[in-house]
Order: sequence, then C-alpha cells, then structure tokens
Amino acid sequence: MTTETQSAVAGRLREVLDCVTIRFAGDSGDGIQITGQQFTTTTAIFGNDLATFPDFPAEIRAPAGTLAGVSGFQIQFSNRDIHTPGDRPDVLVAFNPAALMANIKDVPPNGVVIVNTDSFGEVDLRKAQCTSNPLEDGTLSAYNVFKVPITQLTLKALEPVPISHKEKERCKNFFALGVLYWLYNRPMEPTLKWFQQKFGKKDPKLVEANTLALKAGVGYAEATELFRSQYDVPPAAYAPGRYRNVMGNEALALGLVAAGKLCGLPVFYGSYPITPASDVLHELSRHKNFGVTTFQAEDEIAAVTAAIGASYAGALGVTGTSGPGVALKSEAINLAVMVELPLIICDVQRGGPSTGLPTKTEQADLLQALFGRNSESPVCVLAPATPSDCFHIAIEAARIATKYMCPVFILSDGYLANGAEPWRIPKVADLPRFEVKFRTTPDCFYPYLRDERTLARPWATPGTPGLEHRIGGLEKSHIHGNVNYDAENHDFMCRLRAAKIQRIVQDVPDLEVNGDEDADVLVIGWGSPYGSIMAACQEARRKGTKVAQAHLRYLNPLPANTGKVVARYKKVLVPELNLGQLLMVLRSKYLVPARGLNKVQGKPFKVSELADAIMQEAKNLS
Amino acid sequence: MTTETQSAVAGRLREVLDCVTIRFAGDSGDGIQITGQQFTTTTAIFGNDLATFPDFPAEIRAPAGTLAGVSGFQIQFSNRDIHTPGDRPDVLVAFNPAALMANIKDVPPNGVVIVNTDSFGEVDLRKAQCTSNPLEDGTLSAYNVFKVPITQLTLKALEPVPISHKEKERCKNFFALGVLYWLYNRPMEPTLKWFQQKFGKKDPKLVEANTLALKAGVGYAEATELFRSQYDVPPAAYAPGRYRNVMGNEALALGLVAAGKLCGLPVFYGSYPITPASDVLHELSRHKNFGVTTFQAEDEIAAVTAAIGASYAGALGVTGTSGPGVALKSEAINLAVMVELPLIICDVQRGGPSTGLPTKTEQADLLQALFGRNSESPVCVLAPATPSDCFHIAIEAARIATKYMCPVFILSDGYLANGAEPWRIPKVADLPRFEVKFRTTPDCFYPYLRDERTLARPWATPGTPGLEHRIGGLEKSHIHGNVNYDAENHDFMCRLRAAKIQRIVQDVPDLEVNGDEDADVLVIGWGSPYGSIMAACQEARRKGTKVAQAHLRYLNPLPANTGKVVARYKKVLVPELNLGQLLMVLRSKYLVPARGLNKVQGKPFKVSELADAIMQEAKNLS
Amino acid sequence: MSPTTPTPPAAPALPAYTKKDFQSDQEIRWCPGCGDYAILNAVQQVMPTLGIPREKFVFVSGIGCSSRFPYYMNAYGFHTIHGRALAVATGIKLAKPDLQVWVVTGDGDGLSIGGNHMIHALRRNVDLKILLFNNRIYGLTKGQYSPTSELGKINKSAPFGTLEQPINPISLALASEATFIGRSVDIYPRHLMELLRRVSAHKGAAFVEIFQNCNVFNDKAFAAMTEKDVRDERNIQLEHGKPLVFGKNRDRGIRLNGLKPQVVKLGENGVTEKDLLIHDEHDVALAYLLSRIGHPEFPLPIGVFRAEKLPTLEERNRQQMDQVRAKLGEGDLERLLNAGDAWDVK
Amino acid sequence: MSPTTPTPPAAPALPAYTKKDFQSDQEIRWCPGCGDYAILNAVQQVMPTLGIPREKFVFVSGIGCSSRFPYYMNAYGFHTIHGRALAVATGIKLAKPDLQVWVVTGDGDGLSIGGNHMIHALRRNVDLKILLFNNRIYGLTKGQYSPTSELGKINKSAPFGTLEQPINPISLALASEATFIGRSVDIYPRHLMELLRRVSAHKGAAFVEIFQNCNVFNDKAFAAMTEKDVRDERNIQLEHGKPLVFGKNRDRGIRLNGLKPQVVKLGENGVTEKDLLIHDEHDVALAYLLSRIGHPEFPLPIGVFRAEKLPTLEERNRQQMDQVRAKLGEGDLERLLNAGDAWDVK
Ligand SMILES: Cc1ncc(C[n+]2csc(CCOP(=O)(O)OP(=O)(O)O)c2C)c(N)n1
Ligand SMILES: Cc1ncc(C[n+]2csc(CCOP(=O)(O)OP(=O)(O)O)c2C)c(N)n1
Ligand code: SF4
Ligand code: SF4
Ligand SMILES: [Mg+2]
Ligand SMILES: [Mg+2]
Repeated sequence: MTTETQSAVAGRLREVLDCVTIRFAGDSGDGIQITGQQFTTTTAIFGNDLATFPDFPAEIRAPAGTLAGVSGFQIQFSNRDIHTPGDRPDVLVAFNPAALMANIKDVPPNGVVIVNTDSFGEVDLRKAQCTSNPLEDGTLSAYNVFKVPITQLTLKALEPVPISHKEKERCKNFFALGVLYWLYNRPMEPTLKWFQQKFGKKDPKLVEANTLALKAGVGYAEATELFRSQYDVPPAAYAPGRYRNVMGNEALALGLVAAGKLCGLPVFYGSYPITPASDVLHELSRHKNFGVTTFQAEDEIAAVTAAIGASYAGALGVTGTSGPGVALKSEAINLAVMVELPLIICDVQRGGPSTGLPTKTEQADLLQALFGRNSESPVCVLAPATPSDCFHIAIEAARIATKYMCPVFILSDGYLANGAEPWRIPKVADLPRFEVKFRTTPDCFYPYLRDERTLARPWATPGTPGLEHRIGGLEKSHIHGNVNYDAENHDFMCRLRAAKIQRIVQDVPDLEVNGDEDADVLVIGWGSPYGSIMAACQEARRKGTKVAQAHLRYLNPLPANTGKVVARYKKVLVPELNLGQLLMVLRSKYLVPARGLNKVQGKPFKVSELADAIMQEAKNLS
Repeated sequence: MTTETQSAVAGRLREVLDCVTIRFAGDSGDGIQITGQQFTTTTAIFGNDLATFPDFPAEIRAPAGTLAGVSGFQIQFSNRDIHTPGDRPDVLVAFNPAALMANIKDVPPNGVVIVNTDSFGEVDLRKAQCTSNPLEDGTLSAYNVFKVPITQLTLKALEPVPISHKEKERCKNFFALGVLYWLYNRPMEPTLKWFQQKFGKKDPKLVEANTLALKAGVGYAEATELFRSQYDVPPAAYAPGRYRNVMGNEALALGLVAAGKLCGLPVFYGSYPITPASDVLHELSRHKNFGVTTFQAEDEIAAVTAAIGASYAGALGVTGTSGPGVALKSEAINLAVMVELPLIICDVQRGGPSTGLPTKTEQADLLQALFGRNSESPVCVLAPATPSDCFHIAIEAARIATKYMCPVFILSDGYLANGAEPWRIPKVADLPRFEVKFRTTPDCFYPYLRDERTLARPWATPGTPGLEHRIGGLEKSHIHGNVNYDAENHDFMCRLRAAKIQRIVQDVPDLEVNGDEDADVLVIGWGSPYGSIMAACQEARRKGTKVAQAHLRYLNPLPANTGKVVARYKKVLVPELNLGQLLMVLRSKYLVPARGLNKVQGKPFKVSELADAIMQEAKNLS
Repeated sequence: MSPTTPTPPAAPALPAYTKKDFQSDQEIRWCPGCGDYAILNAVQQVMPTLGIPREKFVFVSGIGCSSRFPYYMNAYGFHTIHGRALAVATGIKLAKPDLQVWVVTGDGDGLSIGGNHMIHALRRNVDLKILLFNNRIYGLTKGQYSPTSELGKINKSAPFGTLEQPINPISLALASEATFIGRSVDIYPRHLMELLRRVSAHKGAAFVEIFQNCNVFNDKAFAAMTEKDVRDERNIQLEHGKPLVFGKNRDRGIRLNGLKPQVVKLGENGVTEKDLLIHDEHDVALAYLLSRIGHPEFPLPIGVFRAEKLPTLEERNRQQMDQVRAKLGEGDLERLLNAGDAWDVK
Repeated sequence: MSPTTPTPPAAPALPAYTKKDFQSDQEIRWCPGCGDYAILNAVQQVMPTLGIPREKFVFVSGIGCSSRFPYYMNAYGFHTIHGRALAVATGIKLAKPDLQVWVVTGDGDGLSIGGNHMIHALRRNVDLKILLFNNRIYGLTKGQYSPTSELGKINKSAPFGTLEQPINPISLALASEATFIGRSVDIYPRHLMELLRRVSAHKGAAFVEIFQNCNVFNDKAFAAMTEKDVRDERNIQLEHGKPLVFGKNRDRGIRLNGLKPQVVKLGENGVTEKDLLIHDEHDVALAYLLSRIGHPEFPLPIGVFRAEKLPTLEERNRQQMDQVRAKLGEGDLERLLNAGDAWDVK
C-alpha cells in the first residue's frame, strides 16, 4: 500500500492509496451483503478495479448475534489491475461482537476497526460467547479502533421518518456505508439511485429513511473528530468501453442466454436448486422472453435427463448443480456420452465431501468430472478463471457441445459464483457466432456416421421426416448406431468416443505462459485461484523471484502444448483448492515431478501464502 | 497340448492330454449353461483343475436361432494348475447354425467341431443369416467336423418316456453332454445324481428322460465310428482338502455370510437388481437362517442408504450393484465417508459406459471407485483376482470396514461373477476371526475421537444409553463431531479422512513379485485378468522371455512397497480391461513410464495376446 | 421455447400409413410368447390411424424387457436409462411440444426406480402417453419381485416370499393428479387399441396400466382375471355415463353402499340398473373407489378411470413465455448484457 | 437379524424425563419466528411422556431447514442427505426393530427428491414416524417453489409464477398404502402433541403432514385457514366414530351427496347430525375424500385420516427369519461352505 500524504482538506489529512481492502461483517440480518454490494457498485462506477468475496453462513438466519450467524463481505479495490479480494482487510466494519470476534484475527496490526458500540451489551456479548467485552479487555489494543454508536446515530437521524423502530434500526448498515463513503471519498449517487429503484415504488418512506441514514453517516464522519484522514484510491486505468459489475453465477446465466442467441437454439435449463448454483436457475428463469425454458425438476437426475431430452429434441440442453448433484447425475451424464448429444453440465463446486460446507468454495470436483462415471466415459471439461470468465466459458461450452456432440462440464465454484468483478461488456456483434447444423435430409443418413474432422455424429431431431431412428444407452454399432454387442465394435467405439473428445484440442488455444521466460519454477493452475495465483506470481517477482505462470481453462482435453510447457521447467507447482487433482492428471500424463500447493479450507488462497510458497520453492532449487 | 498315443481300448485310440478347452454354444433356450455347469462339476470332481467362462446374450431369450440369442459356455480343464478358461476352444459343440457361425472363428485349424445336424434346416439357416449351409459350403473345411443328428437321436432314445415331444427335445443337451463324457472319459454319476436332486421330487419322468439322453449320448459315442479317439486328461495334483466349484458371485455372497459370522454381526444387504450383480442378492436371500437381511430397495440410492442406516444401527451394512448403480450411489457413499461408518460396496463391473454391454465383463470402474464422488472422498478399494478370491476379499472388506470405520469397495466383474473354479473349502476355524467393538460406556465419549492406531472413530449405535449423539453429512468438528464450518477444521478433517484410509496400509501385505528376479519387464495388474496374466507370463517364460509379475488386490491404499517394486524394472506393463486406469494411478503416484495393455471388448484377455505383447515389449528393450 | 425451434416444416399431405410403416428393421428380442408382442402389435396397428405424421412420434423408454419397445417402432425412439424415461420425455416435450411422445415403461422401471418421476410427470400434466407394462416382475433381470408383485410371492430375490404390500398403480396415478388414467390387458387387442386411440387424443399426462404376461418369470399372473373363459365375469368395462354392469349376460353390476362398492345381481332383490353406479370420468372419488376393487371379490375394472382436460405443462410454459414477451418484449441480448449499473470508460 | 444384534440391555427403570432431557446442547439455527420452533417444542414435550428410554429414540432427517431437527433433540440423530432419510431409516429399523425411529423431512426433501422413498417406505409399512414439515417452499435454499407450492405462486425460481399442479401429500400417502395418516399445524401445539402421541403408539408407517410457516420465504402460507380467529370455522377435527361437525358453535357438518361431500348447516333444511358423515379411520375411501377437501370451499380436515394395524416390514422380516430357522436350522457356516457338490482330495 503506497501512501502519500497530501495537504489536508477541511483540517484533515488526505492520503492517496493504491489499494484498499475492506471487510463488512455482521449478523445475517444486518444487510451485510447489500452494504457490500453497494460499496462495490459505487466503487466500480467510480472506476477502481475491484474484486469481492461474500461469505455467508450455511443457515438461512442463524440466531441473531451468534458466531454461526456472522455474514461477511470483503472488497479489494485499487487504482491498478487487481486479481483478488485481498488477503487481509485494512478496514473491518463489525456490527456486533460475534462479527468482531470472528474476523479480528484477519486484520493486520494497526488495521482499522470500526465497531457499532450499540451492539456490545451484555446479551450481545453472551451470544458471541465473549466472557469479557473485547472493546475494553485489550483484545483490540493492536488496532486502530473507531467506536461508533451506529444504531443510536441512525435512530436519531431517522427521527422525522414515520416508520417503526425496527425498520429504522435496519437502516444502520447505510449509516456505516456513509462513514466509509466519506473515508474513501466515494460518491453517494449510485446508492441513492438504487434506493429509488428498490423502494421507490413500494415504499417511498424507506427511500427517505435509507437516504437519511446514508447521509447521516457521511455527515457524522465529516463532523466527528474520530477520523483524522480521508483516503483517495484513484481510478484504475481501464481499457475504454462500457463496464458493469458481474458475479460468476450471473455471468454464467448470461453466457448461456447469449450462447442460445449466438447459435440460434432455444436454451433449456434443467436444474434442482442447490447452493451455490441456485442463482443460475433464478437468473435464467427471468429470461423467458429469450425463449429460455427453465425446468425445476423433482431431483438432479430428472434435471439432467430432461436436459438430455431437450437436447435430443434440438434445444441447447443445460443442467446446473453443485458437487453432490453431479454425483447424482453421473449415471445420466453417461447416457449423454453414449448417445452423443450436446449437454452442458454446470458444476458450481462447494466444500465437500457429502453435504460438507454448502456455502463455502472448493475446487475438488475435477476428478469427479473427469472420471466419476462407470466405465470409460470421456467428456470435455472447462473451467472459468474469474467471475466474468463464466460468461465466455458458457459460450465456449455451448460451441464445443454442439460442434462435437458431447457433454461439456463447466467447473465454476462458490468463490466465482458469488464474487464480483468489473466486466467490460462485450458487444454482441463481437461475440463468436457459431452455427449449429441439424441433419435434415434422409439420403445416406446414419445416426452414427461421423464428421471426419470432429468425429461428431449428426444431430437429427424428432420431427424431421425420413430420419426416424433409435438411440439409447446400450453400445452402438459404428455408423449405423444399432444396438451392438460385438467385442471389436465395443473396443472401437470406446476408443472412438475418447478420440472424439481428444479432437476438441483442435479448438483449444495453446497454453500461454506469463512471466519470466527463464524461470525455473512454473506455477500452473485452473479455475478460481487464477486471481490469487496471478497476484502471488507478481508479488514473488516483485520480491526478486523468477517465476512463470500458466492457467488452464480447458481441463479435458488439455491444450496440445501442455506437456511441452510443464516439461520446460525445473519445478512445477500446482496450487489447487483440493488435495491434488490437476496435479494427479499432470503427473500421470506427462510424468513430471510436479508438486501441489493444496488447501481445503472453504476459502480462496491468500496471495501471501501462495507467494511465500512459490518463493520458498524457488529457493529450494538453488 | 502334449499328446501321447496309447494302446487302443475297444479298438479306439486313447490319448492323454494335459489340457483341453471345450465350448458349448447354442440358443439361450438350449440349456447351454446347465450343460456347461454339469461338465464343470463332473470335471472338478474328477480332479482336474479348471476355469470356466459363461457368455450369455443380453436378452432374456432372444428369438430362437438368431445370432443375438447365442449363449456360450467355455471350460478349460487340465492336469496342472491353470488360470483361464482357455483362449480358443479345442472343441466346439454347436447346437445350431447361429451358434456355429458366432463361434467358429475362435476354433483353431483342425479343431473339433460337433454339430447338431437336425437344426440346420432352411429356417434355421435363415435365422442365423446364413445364405448357404455351412456344413456343406466349405466353411468348415479346416476343421475336424462331427455331424451328429442330436435331436433325432435324443427323441429316439426317449421314445419310452411318456412326456411331450417338446420336453423330449429339451433333453438333447444331455445327449451332447454324454458324447463329451465319453470322449473325455468323465464319470456320469455326478450328473445322474444332479438329475435326482433337480427333478426327483417334482417330476421323476424328467429324471428318467434326462438319464436316458445322457446315457444315449455316451452309448452313441461309444458305438459310432465317427470318433476314433478317446482322451484322458488325468487329475491335477491338488493340495489335500475338500473342494467344490465356486463362481465369483456365489463366493462373494458366502464371504459376506462368513464375515458376519466371523465378527458376530448380522449382515444387511441392500441392493437393487442389476446384471451381473443380482446373483449376490439371490444367494444372500437364501440365508435368512444366518441372520442375513436382504432388502431389495426401490432403487440403488435406497439400497445404499438403507445399508448405511443398518450399519449405523450396528449391522454389517453391505450394498451391491454394477457400474451404473455405483454412479447412482456415489452421493450416498460420500455420506458414509463423512459419517465414517463401515460400508461395503460390491461393484460387479460390466461393459459400459451407460447401459453399455450389460452381460459382458470389463474392469473400468476403478477410477469411479477412487474418484467418483464430489470433493475429496477417500475410500478403500479391493479387488478379487479369481472367483474364489471373492470369498476372501469379502471377509477382508468387512474386517477393514469395521476396523477403520470406512467404506470399502469390492471391484469384482462379470467374468469373476459367473466364472467358476475349484475351490479348496476353508475350515471355518482357519478363517480370520475379527472383533468388532461397539462403544458402550459414556465416559469420555466423543463421536469423533479417534483410535490412535487406526484413526477410526467409535461405533456407538442407537439403543446404547448415554451415548446419544448426532451425525450427518455436514463437516464435523474434530473429536466432538458437531457441525463445524471452520476453515482450519475442514482442512484438517479432509486430510484426516485421507490419512485414515492411508493407515489401512498397516493391514495390507506387501506386494509380491513372482517370476524372474532379474527380469527387465514387470507385468502388474489387478482384478480378474489375474489368470490370463499369470498364464501369459508363464508362456512368455516358457518361450525364453524373462518377466516378473505382480498383482494388486488392494487398490487403495496400495501396498507400501508398490513404489519400490515398480521402480525396480526397466519396463512396467499394466494389462487392464479398460483404457488405462490403474496405469494412470501408478504413473501419477510413482512417476514411472508404465505402459498399458488395454482392451475393452467385453471379454477377458487371451493368454496368447498378452504373452505376445509381453514378449514384444521385452524385445523392444534390447 | 423461442420461435426458432428448429422443427422442419411437416410434409404437406399425410401419407396413407399401414402397420408396416411403423415396424422397424430391428429383430424383436422378446421371449416367444411374451405379452409384449401383443402390445407392440396393437400400437403398430393404431399408429397409422391417428392422422399424425410418423416423424412426430417419439417413443421413449427406460430399461427392462418392455423398455426395448422403441427399437421395434419405426419412429423416433430413445431407449434411455433405468427409471428416467419420463424425465427425458418431459424435456423432449418442453423443447418441442408438437411431438407426440409415448413413454413405454415397466412396473420396475416406472414404479420402482422411476416412481418419483412418475408422480411428478403426472402432476405436472406433461402431455405424455405413458404405457406401463405391468407384469408384476422384473423380466430383464430374470425374475426378481417388483413393486406390483403380490405379498408373499416367491421369486428369485424372495425365495421365501416377498414381505411387501404392492403398490396400486391406478391409485397412485390418481393421487398424482394424472388427467387420464386407463387400464387394459395385453391379450385384449381391441380393447387396448381403443384405449390407445383415446390416449392419443388426450392432451395431458395419460397413464395406462397394461397387464402383460411374462411367460418366463411370472406366467399366468393375470390369467385368473383375463383368460377367455372367465374374462366376461371377472372384468368390468368402464364406460363414461353408463352404469357399471358386467357379466356375460350383463346381469350384474356395482352399486354403492355408503362408500363401499358392492356387487349386485340385476333383478335380484329388486335391483335395477338405476341403482348402479354410473361411471363418470370426471369424478376422482369414483376413480379412487374403482382403483381399489378387483379380483376375486369384484370384477376387475378396465377402460378409462379418469379423463379430464387441463392445461399441460408445456402449454403453460409457452403461454408464460408469450406473456413475458408481451410484457418485456422479445429478449434483446445487447440490452440484457448492458442492464444494471453500467458505466463507461473513455 | 440374528440374536447377536448388539443392543446393550436397556436401563432397568425408566428415568423420570422432562422436556429438558430431550434438548441437545446445540444452538438452534432457524430464523426467528420459524414454525419449526413450535414443532420442536411439541416433540420435546411429548417425548418424556411416551414411556420409552431416551436411547431408543432415533431422529433421522434429510436436508432442509426442517431436516436440522435431529441436532436439537437429545437423542440419537442422523442428518443424512437430501431426500434419503426414509431409506436410511428403513435400514435402521430393519437392523434394530426395537428402536423408535422418527423421520423429519420437508416438502422438498420428502416429496420432491425423496418422493420415491416416501411411497415405498409407506407401502412397505416400515414402522417409521414420519413428520413432513410442509411449508410449501424450499426454505434452506432460499425460496424456490416446492411440489406443494400453489399453481401460479411467484418465487425465486418462478418469477412469473409456477406452472405446476401441486401434489396432495395426504392423497399420496393414502395411495402409498400408509397405515397411519394425519395432519396438524405448527401453531396448534395441543393438537399436534396429541397426534404425536398417537403416532408413537402406532406400529407401522405413520405419515403426518404438519403445516409449518416459513416466515422468511413463504410467510402466512396457511394463515387463511389457521389463524386464531378463523381456525374454528375453517378447520374440521377428524374423530374416529364421530360425525364430521365443525364451527365454533359446532353447527356445521359434512355430509355425502353420492360421492360428493357437502357442507351443511345443522338444523337447516332439517339436517341433523345423523345425516353427517361419520369419521372412520379404517375407511380408505373416506380418507381419500377427506384428503381432497379444504379451504376455501370446505373446512380443512386435521387429525387422523387413517389408522390401520397391519404387520410391519421388520415384523415380517423377523417372522420369515424365524420360519426359515425353524425349517433349516440356525445357519451353520461350515455346512454352508461345504454344501453342493464337494469332493475330497487326499
Ligand atoms: C441403474 C440401473 N439399475 C438397475 C438396472 C437393472 N435393471 C434393468 S431392467 C430392470 C427391471 C426391469 O423390470 P420392469 O421395469 O418391470 O421391466 P420388464 O423387464 O419386467 O419389462 C432392472 C432392475 C439397470 N439397467 N440400471
Ligand atoms: C443432492 C442435493 N440436492 C440439493 C440440495 C439443496 N437443498 C437442500 S435443502 C433443499 C430443499 C429444502 O426444502 P424442504 O425439504 O421443503 O425443507 P425446508 O428447508 O423448506 O424445511 C434443497 C433443494 C442438497 N442439499 N442436496
Ligand atoms: S422375460 Fe418375461 S417380460 Fe421379458 S421378454 Fe421374456 S417373457 Fe417377456
Ligand atoms: S427459511 Fe423459513 S423454514 Fe427455514 S428456518 Fe427460516 S423461516 Fe424456517
Ligand atoms: Mg416388469
Ligand atoms: Mg419446505
């Protein structure tokens, strides 16, 4: 964090910072996520680069004030390109003792801690399992603490508004937001506009109340003597264009809608709700006017099989779930492998095994996607690297699924799903249009005759005269596609299905290596840790370690040059939020002594821990 | 095949052979499997070593006389240790044109072909898609063909028996069996005894009819001039003891019953029928008097979850299925991983993917067993090597599951399931008794407190006063076992679950290497190809190639010395009936450039093809 | 879905189909004597008479002997996986509502592993023609009991007799709100064909239980009610608006005593047709009562238990799409991507 | 199972339990105001009165807000996976029939993903006490529609309204041959407790639908029938052998017109109690009729729809084991291994 002291405005110091990380924490009922999202939107519009990390409890609403009920939202914003929501918060805003205790260990010494002193009563402390008051017992001695009676100040500011006490209290998050807006010099307008949109029609009194709260926060920060500095984080240098914030699940849904438009197919999304994938269903269900059909099935098996049925009938069949749902779908995905129909399976991964940590992130379903079905069952596997990449991966998945007539996995995860980043909105005209060809003519039609280049079989949908034919899960004869139990045919077909998936490599760009050409250490990853890995490599380089970096968006097939790339370096490090899954694939495929950097804590890598591990590894070399 | 010509008995030549392979082939309605089994029993009792390979069509009864309806049964028997049912039949008994056409290509030149000429009428030929009569068109010119009007001769022999024409016709298989009994000098008694057992009570006329048919066959062979030699295959040198024939599924079921007895637990088998696993259910359902409960569930998911429930309540919970069923069970198996209860999952593998080749064998579910669940989900995986080994593996699975409180996979397959071999019946007193300890005392009881050596948690079953506690699929806190979402705890528990499975290595014997100590080539396999691999290595050695051989019965964890073993040889060959699954594990774990010998044809390896591949590989070295 | 659904335009004039046109070139692989043959025959005879182009027919099945059905129909066919035919069919129908989708399933496929999809497809009123071949056994896996097997039945997986109360498929379909429910028998070709024609005409989830003899593993399971000589006395044909009369001489009937059905003899004790229950395909309570009766105390009801016209899932889906389009306009991708708080960087 | 089932002997005398004895030390994590609290409270109050040692109680659940129930009971508890509680519980019960096994499930857990296990557990008559918390929504996943959500309902996954006919849980349980079927409401503590006592006493599959308010995602879903001021007029309590009377003044009742139930006013048009339907817990046809009626045309029936004593699956299983033992003798492993055609090699 670079700090420049400038001349004081209004008697205060004004500092310019490159990068700030703020964490809001409070009860699930405190509106933490909304507060964080408002700060995010404003900051994005202001022009900073940013990344966010919301962290909810597994319960809908655990008992107020308990540790189990703490909800968090972290944002890092900067005047330069950043890749993660930040390792440790520079500022912690804690709405109650539970939030304070659950988060304080992450704040570095001298970090800023803003607390709502009104929620540190005896009952509050007991609920948080505090035996003494952390505001008084020295717990916070290492920090820069600001004690603000947020509730009282909010209530006072809202005196004129004719709403209930409870409703007034609920506005306290915007008071706190106001304080932070003042501290970090953010404009109020985007939030004021949002109040209008959100409550304007339903209840104008709430517009007034929230507006007053926000402004009171700003005014309080301005007036009080507590805060001696204001901070500027100047806008980042963005490429010109139109931008918006986007979360991974939203981007995934938009990508699916776009894919349908780009190839002219109606989208069919069969799903059964499951955290953290449900928002994809919610988002898609709003776009009926795009011809999107969402089908909330009775279970995961019905969800995927309905998608296969839709795909058979000529729609873009998509199903979405999380790890436990993929387990349930595996038998049916194998049907899609056998009948060679396009199918997109979105797996928004979460902590496991079993029900595990439903609201936490993890990337431990790679081997399940690759191998979690009976017998030899090759599928294509893709993984987005950032929230907005979910959009592009969705389109890519649709393109591959329809071109090669095969199932394609998208391995997103909880971190991407709910994390946000500014996204330069693509022009529709710039998106890759792709053509889907249905078979329509009966001459020389054989259901399993293949395209020479892609090895895809024809897509002949019911309703087409003259193409009546039968498909199914039993082994098929080559070309004719009839049920066939011959030994040689089976062997041939197994290898053919594998070869077809391998052919996709034609469409996979070579793996790019970033960073130091002459490094001894390669860091290679996949999926959501992209940001952390990127930032960690940059940090390692800043600290004098040479390091090369590559990131896989295509996990099966791997880019053609992957073997060459990994063979080029003395050390290959594979950071993953699992116990070594890509690692296993790379070692077995390329026989390189790659090593894993593994963590399964339900949360993303810290940049610092990765950077340290990389530098350590580089040191071990010499 | 060693041949010695002896003095003729009754004007015929009498030859002594080391080893013979016979294949019976006919319509599914022709009683082929029964014929084969009778030959097997008799041959076993006679004292030969043997191995069998039944091969049924996927249909219950495809239209009579069609290629799709051909059922086959192959047996190899010998005066020495043998390991496979034989590559190619020395003798083919074909009951109709379809059976002849489907099997003739496997018979080596000069092989013996016995056909039932009564079923080569025009209609029969048409059903078999023959455009001309193979008995006349030269198809069989390379073979030693015996044309026998089996049906007519049977009908004639049965004239005195007052049963219907159709019933008489059905006896023709025993006529054919009689011919073979004469040819290979087998006693009739075991089969005559079996007629009594099978039909004695129900219908004595059938005893008479079948007896007459069998004897007529023997008499015919004796009387006709067609057969110029009789063959002796002297008994093999068996270790003393009591023997029986056993098929893999039967052995598996017996092993489970035995396991229950050995540890004093009632066995609970939850299953949903599926080929080729159903016979395990059938067999177990007959042993209610052993306290075995079989539960035929509404689907695979209910089958496995009921087994988990039974195990929770203190029974030996077992579930059985084939690959598609394992796919469906994967989410629930993960629950067992999380709640750390004993669970045995029998996967009788079959050809896939999807419905695939339901009646054919394959060993392509290894990666599914290892990785086919969401997140990091370690389980123990075992694989029997021979039909009778299923018995021992079942006991071993129960021992490990209860000792380490974890799910254990048994990877059998269609070949083991239906194949038979003579089995030296163990004395119950010699079987490994193992103790299962339930937690009964409340002092210091914590549901996730672990045994130091095994890392197993206590098994505390409902009904025990003072141990009331709650378990479930959410992440657990170490020791206390309460729901816990902490980052560090999750990481710790994931690694702990993995470490626990790893600890099983304490109970895994070191991998043994057979054959040439100084070989350059190691052949390492797992599961049912054991016999073929063994025989192939012997053949390679006979032909002057040095080769070492090792076979894995424990796939996870692998024996402690596996890495050392595979590192010791210049070349490591991994024959598997899949596209390289153990291969992948070995390469990734030990970074050895192992190579796969892979085949997915729904049938076992031929000894010759393996031997050739091994010798080729050894040659490439020099 | 969107109007871009890629169905090619139907052929202008319907060819004059014969049964042959619906026979595929695949060898039939059921056991000789299996009841499945008769059902296949009935379906192949009815198809040409329905006035629907062949390419519009899709036959979807799960796994089982019965589920091989699609291979033998010259139409579109999808032999899916065990128990899931209805879910696949739901996807097909939602994607392309103009297809006529038939689902062929067995008592194991449709009521055991697939029971949940059955309930939900029915209550959603997806326009599917569901033929459940009930042979009260698992045929393909060689003779285990099924959810319709009788309590105490001895079979491969219950050598000492099953322990389970069987499910009543008609009651279940009714509780699942199926809008069409019928029953027929493999060996009643004319009755079956008539029923199939009604099924084809019905818009919505049509559930038909067909008693089917598995002569290999459960021979004569229905013989006591359906053999030629007893059939007239032991069956009752349901006819909408008509009294519940049966018997060769049509001299017996069913009347209600409170909520209990009773068999009565016409003419005896002054009983006339007027006392009898009148069949009403719209009365679910009656349908429930009829689903509970059968051999030996009662004649077995065959025919249509319920027929009700209600909007189908796919109709509702299209309708909602139209409404949303009317309200929000046809989806505009550019606008969608640019929705929300966007900002420009110059 | 075998007599070696390792249940330790029960404590000699039953402790005098209080509600506290059934409260676990786990923090309750439902939203403030959730109907689940009241149900938990009722269960915890009833448990001590049942005369059963605490260690014999097992609470099994799937996944959902409701399914967290076992954590809060001081008893044995198994929070399994989504939809599978009934199958797990079936295994428990077969392995140890002397346990009293309660299954807690939701409308999603028990009727959507778990619908098939529901049907089959019921028809098998496994002795399970099944509490289905019906809030007509998916609570835990934050507000998608469930199989009991009303047609047209607007929610997270159907922003323009659902397209699906809901399932009627009571009809379904009945079609599934459940031997005990009841209904109560979270906010009727006394009624609920009474029902729970009957459930405990019933041997066999007991299915209880409990209307439960999800104040966060589906607030007041049942208010129109259950709020204090309307309750008397809009509910009807089913009592075996008694006429179907309701209303604050008990001045209205239900009678039958053919097969159609009708609300009548006692005293009006000469209607007396004698004209009314008499509730009969053994009459499935009546139970079916009652399952179809409710607000607004009818009062909502609460109480016991059906109660029938039939052998349970686990009783039948034990019995069969005993019979087989009686016939074949206690299993002898040595003999089993040596069965069939064995031979000796010297
Ligand atoms: C997932 C899965 N489980 C089990 C099976 C095995 N299986 C195939 S068909 C069948 C039952 C068939 O019974 P039914 O549906 O009544 O059909 P039928 O053969 O009697 O016509 C079973 C258990 C399978 N193919 N897939
Ligand atoms: C296999 C699987 N699919 C989906 C989910 C997500 N999930 C958890 S609870 C639930 C529905 C809960 O609804 P209900 O049973 O009505 O319980 P409620 O929360 O309303 O009490 C869903 C879809 C899951 N945990 N596991
Ligand atoms: S097994 Fe039964 S149902 Fe299957 S084809 Fe044979 S007779 Fe028909
Ligand atoms: S979401 Fe609804 S059902 Fe779940 S705890 Fe909250 S109020 Fe109860
Ligand atoms: Mg059947
Ligand atoms: Mg619910």
